[in-house]
Amino acid sequence: MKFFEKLMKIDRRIIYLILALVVIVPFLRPFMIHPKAMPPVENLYNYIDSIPPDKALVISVDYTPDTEPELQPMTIALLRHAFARRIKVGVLTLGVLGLGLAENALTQVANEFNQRATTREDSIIYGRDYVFWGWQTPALTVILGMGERISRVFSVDYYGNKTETLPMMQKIKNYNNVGIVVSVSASATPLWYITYGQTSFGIKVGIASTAVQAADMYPYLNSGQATGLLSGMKGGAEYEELVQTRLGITGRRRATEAMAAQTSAHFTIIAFIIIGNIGFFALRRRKK
Amino acid sequence: MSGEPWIWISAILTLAIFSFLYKENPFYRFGEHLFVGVANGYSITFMWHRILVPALINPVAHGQKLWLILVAFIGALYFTRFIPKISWMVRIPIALVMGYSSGAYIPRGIDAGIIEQTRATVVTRASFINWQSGIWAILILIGVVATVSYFFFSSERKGPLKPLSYIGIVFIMLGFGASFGYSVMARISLFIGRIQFLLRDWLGIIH
Amino acid sequence: MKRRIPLLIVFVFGVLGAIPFLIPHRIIQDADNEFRSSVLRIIVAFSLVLGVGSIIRHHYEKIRRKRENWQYSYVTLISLVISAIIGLFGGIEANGILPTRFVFPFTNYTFRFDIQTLYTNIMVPLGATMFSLLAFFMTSAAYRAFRARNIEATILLFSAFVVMLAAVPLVSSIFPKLSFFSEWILTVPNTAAKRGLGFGIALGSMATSLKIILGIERGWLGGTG
Amino acid sequence: MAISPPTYVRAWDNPNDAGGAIRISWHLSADDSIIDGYEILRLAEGEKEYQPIGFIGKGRNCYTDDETKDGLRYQYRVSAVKDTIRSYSEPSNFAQSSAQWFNTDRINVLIFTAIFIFLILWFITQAKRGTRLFVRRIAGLAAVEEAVGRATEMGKPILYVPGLSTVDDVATIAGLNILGEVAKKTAQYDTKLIVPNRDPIVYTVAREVVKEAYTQVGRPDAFNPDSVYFVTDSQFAFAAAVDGIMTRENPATNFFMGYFWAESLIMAETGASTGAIQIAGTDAVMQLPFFITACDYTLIGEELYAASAYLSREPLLLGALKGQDFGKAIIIGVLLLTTLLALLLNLPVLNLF
Repeated sequence: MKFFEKLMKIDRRIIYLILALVVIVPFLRPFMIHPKAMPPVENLYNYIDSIPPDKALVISVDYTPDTEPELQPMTIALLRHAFARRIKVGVLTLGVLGLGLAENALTQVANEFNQRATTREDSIIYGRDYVFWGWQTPALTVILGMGERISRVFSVDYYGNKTETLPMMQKIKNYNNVGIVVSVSASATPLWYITYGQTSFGIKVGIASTAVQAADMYPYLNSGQATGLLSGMKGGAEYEELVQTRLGITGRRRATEAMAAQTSAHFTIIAFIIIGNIGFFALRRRKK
Repeated sequence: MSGEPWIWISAILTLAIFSFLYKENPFYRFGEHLFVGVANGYSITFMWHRILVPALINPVAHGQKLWLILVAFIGALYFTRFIPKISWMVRIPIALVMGYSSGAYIPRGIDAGIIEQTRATVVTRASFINWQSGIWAILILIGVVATVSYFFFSSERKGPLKPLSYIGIVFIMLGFGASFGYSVMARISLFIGRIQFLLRDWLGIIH
Repeated sequence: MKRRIPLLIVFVFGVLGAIPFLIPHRIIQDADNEFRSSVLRIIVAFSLVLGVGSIIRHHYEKIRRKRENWQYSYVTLISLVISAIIGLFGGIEANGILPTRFVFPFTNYTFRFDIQTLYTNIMVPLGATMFSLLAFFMTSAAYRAFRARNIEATILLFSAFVVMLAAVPLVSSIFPKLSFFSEWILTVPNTAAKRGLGFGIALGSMATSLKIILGIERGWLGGTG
Repeated sequence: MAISPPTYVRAWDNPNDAGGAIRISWHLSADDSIIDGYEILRLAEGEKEYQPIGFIGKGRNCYTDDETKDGLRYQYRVSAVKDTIRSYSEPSNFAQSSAQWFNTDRINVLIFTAIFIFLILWFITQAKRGTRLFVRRIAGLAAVEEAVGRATEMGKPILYVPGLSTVDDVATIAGLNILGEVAKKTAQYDTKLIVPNRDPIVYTVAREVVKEAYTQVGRPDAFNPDSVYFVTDSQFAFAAAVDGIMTRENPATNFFMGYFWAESLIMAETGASTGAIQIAGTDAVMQLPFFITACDYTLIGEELYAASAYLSREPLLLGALKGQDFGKAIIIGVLLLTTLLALLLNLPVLNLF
């Protein structure tokens, strides 16, 4: 009797302590849980995988430092995928706060590849394999303008080079030379790409969003306007898994690591619900 | 470990809030009172530099939109609250805001909240691209009808309304449970964000 | 007069608010934009003074009467005044007349204390941490409330349970069907319930707005009836 | 290499707008699949040369020029573009833009609005004539009296949060109405009432509402002006302050009535930990799951609006409630009827909306 009553009335501070521990420990001692990719994630992966050599992947870094834990791993995984498959990459941001995040991701992933590279052919070279166009405003002009001529929207890149002079930009002129635009976003920017870029130019749009935003994005996935959706930490972890298992690309997997914390937290909550109900049913039976 | 004083301040304030989970304490109380003070200071700054200066003071100082002085006068009527005899005049600016927002809501609310939603709920032959999506569309229609009937206030729940409103509450509870479960992941992510700040930016334990 | 004038204003501006939705003509649209972008914002900005006056008086009273925890009221009052001075005179872009940085002599370390720095390093961590308390509160709320007491509570518990389980990669790879079921709950019953609630809310809001414009709903005047 | 031009370019005034826009359409170039897209060129009356005004992707056959001057005549050409090659269409007809005084696209909104306004006004008039209107019992409301009584017995205060939104939000209005009823009870029982606010205008109104309630039950002296106050307009600073109040003042009952965002559970769960009875009501659909789990009673969505009518028993408010019920019945009827028509007869019912 006493035992079951205790099960029903665990002090909230014990609950908080356990939750804090199960979230913190995986960061100190990372362990990997290998997630299975859901269809929306796999669709995006497959579509990017099939981008022909004469087209580019465009990543729009549309988040700010406060959603970095959730979204930066996605940008990194997308870059690893593209570099591994030798797909040209163009990166831009619609918000000025995204600049630093985008540059961090590009430098990190380019370094990862270049440390392994032995020849110039193997290396990832700025201007040949990827370009960081930087930031321009207003967003609408950027999204529509890239349909006509990307080098006119971004006449100089983030580092001040004339965009037209970069080797990659000789082939990548407008949306016709872009396989897909993936908007990594904590806001509604993917929908801007759909409403303006897709309606006017038929560009394919992929969405990588926070878990909270994802609920608003599902209708566009179901209607086929969005090609694939990565949602939250879980979506990022699934993409990282695909990149590692299918391409053999290794490297720090921050979403997967955080997923370990997520997983243990979810299990903890579920366990507490079960414990509460065990106590509840046991007591009810006694009373009868 | 970080050498930047602001990181230390942020970290200490973060811990002050977390300490509330154990119990209310002076540390939390300090953080809470500081938060309220700085938030008000920030709001004052924002209202002045981002609203009053660009929308009122600049145009008027340049001799444009002089009618804005009248608007400022209406806004200033809020202060009549401190003068008992004419304190009723505080209702004038409130009435203006209330009236405009209410009026603006009516047609937009009908459009977005009723007409658009009705269109989305009606099942047509186009809903049956495959049998599954057709059945789901019909189920959504049933769910909507049942949920709406849960909120009939002017009659007792008898006759067909009784089972219908019961189905309604079943749908509502399924939906609420799902929303709850779905937000868990996002909220844990927020906590992970704070932990990463403490362990990485402040203590430098993880990279 | 104390009631009639406000009620007349509510009616007139109510009609003015509704019109631009139906009349696309530029004269109307431009006037409406001006009203939204300057008139409403200016009026709302003035109201903040009332609020700040209230919080200052609340804490002043607390200190004056030495009510419990009165010492903390100093924290609020002092931080309010300091941050307002820094913000008003230091400027949002730290370009005001008040200097907002301090260079330590003999080092090249600069300490900034402009309003954006205060925002990023005081308000953001405090706000983000308050927000993240939800992770804990969701756990304790779920533990306490998700018990199969009756059928409604059981349904709530069941669907929350399914969606939470499906969010765990380990589980969804062992039981792929569970993920589809979770997605089904989110897209079918969840959509139906939200939409059904939405109809009632839209109608209720419309009715209340109408009652306000017509002067039937007078609660906002302060006082009832 | 030559590419064939788009053909049959037409231009006309963009309907239902404030003027300043012309729509242009064309038939696709025969080489649509290989081109970059279409460039749209414009010749304004009195000018000599066509100016490029826009560009749109291949496979698309219309464009809106939204930078025209009303009353001026324009002519358009469209060219198919591939790299530097351009292939121009014949010029279009002349067109000029103008502003419309009524948006015909929104006539359905006007009709729906008229029907609902009529319904509500009709029942309000009925109520004025003295027709008795029935309102069923709402579970959470019965608890209000009990909750106030409990606080009195325990000698503890009552906390009332009228939401975090502004005064023009319907949920806030309902929250303030219920506050009036609660305040009448606290005045009668001489129970301490605490009303923290996040919006300065809501604060002003809430203060008047409470003061009026105390006057109405004949206890104006018992009204403490410091019981209703503004805290901050920052969402989480407000939540932090309310959490502080709940743990320090230890209210016996917490009311959360109005519109809420993510702070809902931060407040409600802290309240639950202090052992207070909690009654919530909101039309914020996203927050309802949290109130339902953490509070003892929750008014769901429309129940919040109905509550103020129910508590005040004001016939005009009850009349409007009846009108709303009819509105809901009409919506259900329209949904079922149009679905039947669409499925059985395959009528294009979606054009109605």
